Amino acid sequence: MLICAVVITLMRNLFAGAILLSIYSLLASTFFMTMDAVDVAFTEAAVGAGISTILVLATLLHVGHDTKPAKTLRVLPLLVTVFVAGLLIYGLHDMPGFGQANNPVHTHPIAEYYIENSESDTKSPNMVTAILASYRGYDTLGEVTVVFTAGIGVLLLLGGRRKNNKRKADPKIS
Amino acid sequence: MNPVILLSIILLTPVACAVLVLVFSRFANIRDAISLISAIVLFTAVCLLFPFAYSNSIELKLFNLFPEIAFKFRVESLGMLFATLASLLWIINTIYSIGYMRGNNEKHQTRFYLCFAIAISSTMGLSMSGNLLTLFIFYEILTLSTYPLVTHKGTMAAAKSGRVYLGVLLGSSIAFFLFAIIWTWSITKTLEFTPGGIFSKDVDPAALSILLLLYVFGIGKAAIMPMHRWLPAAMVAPTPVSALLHAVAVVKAGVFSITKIVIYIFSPGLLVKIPTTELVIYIAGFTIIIASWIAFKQTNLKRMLAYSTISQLSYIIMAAMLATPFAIIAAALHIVAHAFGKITLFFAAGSIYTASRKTELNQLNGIGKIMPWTMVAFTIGGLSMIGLPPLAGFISKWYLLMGAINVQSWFVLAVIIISTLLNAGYFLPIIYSAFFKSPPAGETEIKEAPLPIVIALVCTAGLTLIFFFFPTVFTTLTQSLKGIL
Amino acid sequence: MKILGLFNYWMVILLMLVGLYMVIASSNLVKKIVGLNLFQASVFILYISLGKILGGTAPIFLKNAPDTVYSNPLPHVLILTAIVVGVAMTSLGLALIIRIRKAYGTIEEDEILEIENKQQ
Amino acid sequence: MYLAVVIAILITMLLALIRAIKGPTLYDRILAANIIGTKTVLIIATMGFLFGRPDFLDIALVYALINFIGVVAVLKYFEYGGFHFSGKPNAKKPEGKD
Amino acid sequence: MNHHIVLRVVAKLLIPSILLFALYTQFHGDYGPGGGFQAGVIYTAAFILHTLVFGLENTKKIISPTLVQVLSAVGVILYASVGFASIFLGGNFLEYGALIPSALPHAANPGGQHLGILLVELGVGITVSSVILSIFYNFAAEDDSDIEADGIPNEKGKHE
Amino acid sequence: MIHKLSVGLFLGVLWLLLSGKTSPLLLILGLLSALLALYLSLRMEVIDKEGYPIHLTVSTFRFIPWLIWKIILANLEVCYQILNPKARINPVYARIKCSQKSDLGKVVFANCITLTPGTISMSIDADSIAVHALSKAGIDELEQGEMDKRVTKMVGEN
Amino acid sequence: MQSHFLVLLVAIPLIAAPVCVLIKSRALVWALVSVVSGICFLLSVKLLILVSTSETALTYAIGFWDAPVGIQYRLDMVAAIVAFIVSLIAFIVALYSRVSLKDEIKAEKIPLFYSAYLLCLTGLLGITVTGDAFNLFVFMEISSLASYALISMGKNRAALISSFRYLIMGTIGATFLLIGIGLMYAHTGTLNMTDLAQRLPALLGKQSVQVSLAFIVIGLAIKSALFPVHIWLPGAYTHAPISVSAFLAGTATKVSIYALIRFLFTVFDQTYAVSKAHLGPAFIILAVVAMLFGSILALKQDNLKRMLAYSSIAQIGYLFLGIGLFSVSGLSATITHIFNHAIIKTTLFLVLGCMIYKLGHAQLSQLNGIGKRMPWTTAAFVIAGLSLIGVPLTAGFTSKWALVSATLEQEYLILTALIMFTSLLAIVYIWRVVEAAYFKEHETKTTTVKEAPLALLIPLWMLVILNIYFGIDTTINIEFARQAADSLFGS
Amino acid sequence: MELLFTLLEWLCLLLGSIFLIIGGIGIHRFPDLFTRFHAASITDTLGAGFILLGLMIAAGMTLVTVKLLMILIFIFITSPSSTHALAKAAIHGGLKPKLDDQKDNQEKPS
Repeated sequence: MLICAVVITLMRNLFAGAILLSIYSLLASTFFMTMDAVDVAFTEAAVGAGISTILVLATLLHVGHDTKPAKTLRVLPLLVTVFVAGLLIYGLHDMPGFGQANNPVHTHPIAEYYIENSESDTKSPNMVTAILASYRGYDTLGEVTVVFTAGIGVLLLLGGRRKNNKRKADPKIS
Repeated sequence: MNPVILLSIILLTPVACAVLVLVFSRFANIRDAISLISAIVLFTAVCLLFPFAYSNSIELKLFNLFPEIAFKFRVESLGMLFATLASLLWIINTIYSIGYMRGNNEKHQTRFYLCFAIAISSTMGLSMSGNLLTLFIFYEILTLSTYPLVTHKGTMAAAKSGRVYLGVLLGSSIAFFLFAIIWTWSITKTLEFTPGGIFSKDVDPAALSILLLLYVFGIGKAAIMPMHRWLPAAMVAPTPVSALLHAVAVVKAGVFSITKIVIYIFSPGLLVKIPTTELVIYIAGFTIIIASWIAFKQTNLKRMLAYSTISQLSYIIMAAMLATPFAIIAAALHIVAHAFGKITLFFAAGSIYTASRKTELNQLNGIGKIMPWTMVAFTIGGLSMIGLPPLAGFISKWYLLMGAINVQSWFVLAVIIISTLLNAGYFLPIIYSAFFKSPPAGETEIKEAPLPIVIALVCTAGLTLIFFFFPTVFTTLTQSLKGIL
Repeated sequence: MKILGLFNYWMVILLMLVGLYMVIASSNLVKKIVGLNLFQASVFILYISLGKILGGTAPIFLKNAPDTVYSNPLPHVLILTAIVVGVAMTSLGLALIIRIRKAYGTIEEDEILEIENKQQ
Repeated sequence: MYLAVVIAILITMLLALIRAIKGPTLYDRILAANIIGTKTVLIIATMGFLFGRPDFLDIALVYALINFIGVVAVLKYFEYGGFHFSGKPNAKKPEGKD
Repeated sequence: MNHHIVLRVVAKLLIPSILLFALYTQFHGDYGPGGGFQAGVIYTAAFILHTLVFGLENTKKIISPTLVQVLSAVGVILYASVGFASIFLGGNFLEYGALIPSALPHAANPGGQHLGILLVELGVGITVSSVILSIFYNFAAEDDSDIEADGIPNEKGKHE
Repeated sequence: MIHKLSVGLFLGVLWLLLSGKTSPLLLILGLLSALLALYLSLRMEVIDKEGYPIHLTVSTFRFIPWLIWKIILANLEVCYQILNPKARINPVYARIKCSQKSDLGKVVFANCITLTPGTISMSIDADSIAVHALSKAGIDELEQGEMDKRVTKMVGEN
Repeated sequence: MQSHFLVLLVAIPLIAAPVCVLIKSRALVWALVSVVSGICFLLSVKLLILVSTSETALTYAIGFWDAPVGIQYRLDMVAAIVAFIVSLIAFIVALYSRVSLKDEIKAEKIPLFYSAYLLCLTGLLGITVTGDAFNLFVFMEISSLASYALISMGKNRAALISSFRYLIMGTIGATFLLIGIGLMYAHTGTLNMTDLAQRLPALLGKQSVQVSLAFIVIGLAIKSALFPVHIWLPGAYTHAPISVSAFLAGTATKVSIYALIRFLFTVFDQTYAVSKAHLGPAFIILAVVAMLFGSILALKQDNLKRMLAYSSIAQIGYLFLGIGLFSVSGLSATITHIFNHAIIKTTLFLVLGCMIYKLGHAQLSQLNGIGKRMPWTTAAFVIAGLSLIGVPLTAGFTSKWALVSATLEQEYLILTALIMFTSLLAIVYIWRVVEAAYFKEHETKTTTVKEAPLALLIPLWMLVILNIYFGIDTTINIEFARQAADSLFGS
Repeated sequence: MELLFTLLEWLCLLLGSIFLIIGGIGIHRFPDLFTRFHAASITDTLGAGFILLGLMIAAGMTLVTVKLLMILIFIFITSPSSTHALAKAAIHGGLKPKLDDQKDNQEKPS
């Protein structure tokens, strides 16, 4: 997976990048499976491997798929990255151990609450759905709104292009 | 009449005037009449309020600007002095303006009267303000409302001068004055003008030193060097504006603020303990000498008067900084005396301009014969500036000398003497050439200025004289200051 | 299992860095978006790793197994939302790219900058 | 045993991944992606059994589906340079190559 | 893509099943993995497949962009109005327990909860599928007006 | 009409198989879902004999075992090719006649060719299929035409 | 019904947004948006009153699930103030936009535009009232996505690239926030802010908790355009349609700063942030650089929109300065300035909108003499400009006052001097405009530009009057801000 | 009986794994795209087939088996289709299969 990511970075051809992105998503969702996050895996598969790839491809149709030859390693981005890396590694060593049942994430009463009560509260054995739609239904409303916003945005940007494509033809000097 | 109502009338009359001027902008006569009438109303109200000035207890609190700081007014002697002065001179200045503006066919007359009225209203607010913040607010309004007056001519030169004017005044006030006010507030948690000052004994003298400097330089209107640059620049304005700025509203607002801060914020007793007071005195003295010297070298009449003003203002600052009772009274009186004298001089300059379009000193030969009223008034004003009896300038200078001798400040004494000499050096030649040199040929068509101008001129010249003979009106007020001290 | 835990987090970090570097360093706008996707995906992995209990199972209630240990469902929910947000962002970004390409004729950031500077 | 299968699938995926990265042609990459896709289907199905939760097969189904559509989309892209044609392949010159 | 026989036949074979599968995912979110979002995506996948095989114009005939736009709004409105409905029925916002009147306190009304979840997921599904479809329509639209850049040559490179 | 109904029925059964739940709510939803899917499919015009060859069901069952057998054989052969380090790979490209008339038939044939490792169909023309094979043997076998015949028979075109 | 106000504040624009898409008529959509934003404004006023009279924060359990289980809405004084200002600005800009959009957006896209506008509003209000860390992220994304779309609607093609830059930066910021929230969650197992606040103090020694704070701060700093990560802002504000610039300048960055305040003061222990994380000095340094940098660049601009954008960067410096002081008065200064600056900047942008509407541009070099042609518009600019400088009796003065007294309280004299200095720079750049407008002769006599239509002037002057009103009646921007700061420190 | 099924299951899974890996090797061993298709198809057919069969045996007569069967059918339908489409696209894209006699130019961009 990591290799995949690195290669995407180096890949000059955007198209290959897109395919690798889809592979990357598939791997990620496999990983989610192993982490018991089935719903997430489901979504990642549908979104990452499916929708995202198709959208990237559609974009490439419009924009062509070659990048300019990669420049030498850029310093500023590298510095930023190194800084973030430093932060993360600094924080790494006292992260709660992976998968331990006594991690705060699992011992907090809400975790237990969800696990114990969601079935009786909502008649829905899938706790993820119960939380998603009921306990944290408001987040999901937000999520739907985000999707809707994206739709509106794309419509605003690309809708009705054919009729009025000359609008941008004469950019004003700013 | 209820003093609070009177106070409200004082504050509102100029505002009402401004509104009405705007409403009747199309009808020049009505507009001018309104200006004149409101000036008279204002002066009457101020006079009526006079008896209450001593009690120092008349308050008008409007609302809280900040939770702990109110927007409020309070009548006290020094403010009363300033208000009387300003309202009195407004009447005269209005008369003069009518003559001047019509005589020169100036554009934008409505804007002129409007801004004038706003400037006066902020002057009233400034003089009656009950705490430092209120004072600051009116100070800023005054700056902004006089800006259009300075740039009245609308030429590039006017715009440039206006930029200097605004830059120095607004800049210094926001950068230093406001800073000082907030600092004061953060130390004392009050900004009330309190007899005896608001700083407690244990305030760090270093902080106070800086504060004092911030105040002195932050009040750019007082034109202490190097904050003086706006004043000569503002000379592009029409003469009534110069008269108002240089004699009544703006510069006096500056020194008035300083005096008021010295008395009610620092208190003279504390002031002498502050190390930088001495420094300010030196700077003021320096300003007096330098400005007089520059005035001496000027060839343009109005610029000469401007530098003269700068030096005279520093008298007041210096007097205030000496912080003895005599000196404080000297400061207060000099505000008045200089106002009368200088306004006369400017009126005269405007009169000459209106009548003959002359602005340079070397053009004035023999003009005294053509315009006798004007030049007599000019002579009276000039002599008052020098400080000769029986004119107003003498009284204030006298008090100042007394104050300086009291604290045995030889520096101040020396400054006063040198500057008096310099004053004489640049006023007397003018008077001489005006009366005793013969006018150049072919200037026979020049006549005396229009009647309103002459009336105003004579009035102020008369006031300069009267002040010497009947100073009680003002000295009683200043005596009550002594009680506070 | 400390090692596996570390492994997970290390992977998250490395992916994150690769993604971040790609976003900042690449001049091509599409690559930026792809980089953002990688970057976000790494955060998803972080969250999901948090929710895992070793020996636990997916948080779908089993009727006849009262003692089952379930992994924590909450991070899953959060990440579902985050994925959706990510795809919304991607689509909007790509739409922008299409428009940029039409307006400027290129999708290389430095070229666009050049054009802009020329205009000014 | 399931674990062994999973590992076997992983090895296959790894091999395919290498192919995807090496290329050399784009079609090799697509092929590799396709292989990885189907292998993912298998791995998920197997993992369902490994974890004792065989009811995750829906996901596997989705994968198979998405994978197929993805590959079709990619091919469209290459063959026609667009998703919008209805005519013959050569009616419009694909932008992707020349 | 009428000449691409294999794809055409296979697509015809698959599309109805995909649609059904999407709906299955939609309604079985409570029981297993799945739910509105995933269902929406799969649902759209069917349409995308249709587009790929039969062409964009044909797909647009089946479900017009306007309808898609309307549906995307309808989904959000459905979700939000479940929230408002529960306010009007005396609960808090999104308190599904209030949806079905019962003597029990709202929190202990799993029936209402279930109904709420179902409706809400439906809203999600409708929005997601229609939004993604609308995005796809817009992305895939043929756009011959093409590059209007000022003088920048359209660099078409070769792929590897 | 019967065709459509049977597709609808197929969808319904598919639902049941996927769901496995029998609560009334879900059954109703299933019915609705099947109808919706059917309706949309009809609008998409994907339901016809070509798309849903329900009529072939029976013959398919006879065909599949044979196909599977073929696949296994072919697989082993290719495996041998892969694993034998000395094996020379001589790919061949040829056109194979096909006797099916309907597109469906051709598709099935092409897919069967592809499905058996060692041969892949590259494109379909009016009466032939271009095939790429790993070795000559694969082509030879196809040219014998057994698969062609069986497919034709299955789709019921002769 | 009153108990539901809290959620209605967000839910009403949320449900109205899709409705916009369904309506074809432009006038109707506009009416709907105005009414909805008006309702939000009224709600926020009511809520502000409720909060100011109640002892504790208002809470609302969405779905009736109690706090840590479900998502909780929580409105305290700060939130109420921010919600008030956001909805106020949204309302006024909505009123204004009907005419100003005519030239900027194609007619058929207007419903979509308004939909995005409402979504942006929803997001911003959602951020202010939520009491749940993750919910904050979600709503932040709603508002961000909507604003990317809105910005890209600018006429100039540079709007696209600006919007894209914003999208990249914004998403990085949001993802950082997400990482931060994730790390916090890893240590506490909860997302509710109150709950987090109870659990975090014990964990502050952990390095990963510190890292989470760092990520949240960096992420929100990006969103709020603090100095080194401000690069998205000038382009975005310059090229967006004017109502969008006005709306975003007034609200978006402010709300991000609000979120930062939330995290620093409610969720984390503020004493920790000062003593251990050294955030105070860091903020102060960056803020100072931002102030200088923004003001100096603003001086150089000819495009007034860009000038205002740089001025915004400087003002954001002020806001961070207030936070960086980590004192009650510093914080209350920030809140005051959030409030005031929102009003001021929106007014200024709306003025530019009037000019653009009539002239087609807002280039300083071509504005000579505009004061006589468009007296009301220019007068509005003068008043708002004075407010920006900090002249008394305008709203800007109160914030300058608060800020300076906060710096003085801790005796950071240099900071005070810097604030004063940047105010001077503000005088210069505002006065350049005033001078051109009033004191320069217009170049071509033939231009017969007239005053902007009333439909633009009325909303504009509403704001101008508020500018003065809040300079005089300081109940909200000083007293309430003080209360808010007190309660944040008390908690 | 139980044992038999288990054994059968294991056998299937084992065979499947072996085929998978062989296929994986194949895509590296084979020289060009078109030959690689053959290797890929091994993994898709027998590899996937055996594994799914093994799982079906493990699941017994339940709905799970049905689903596995569906997956199997699905793969068997889609996999050749996509391979076919891919091959076609490759040809269209100008790739020539490397036949016996054209060893040295495996790629010819059109």
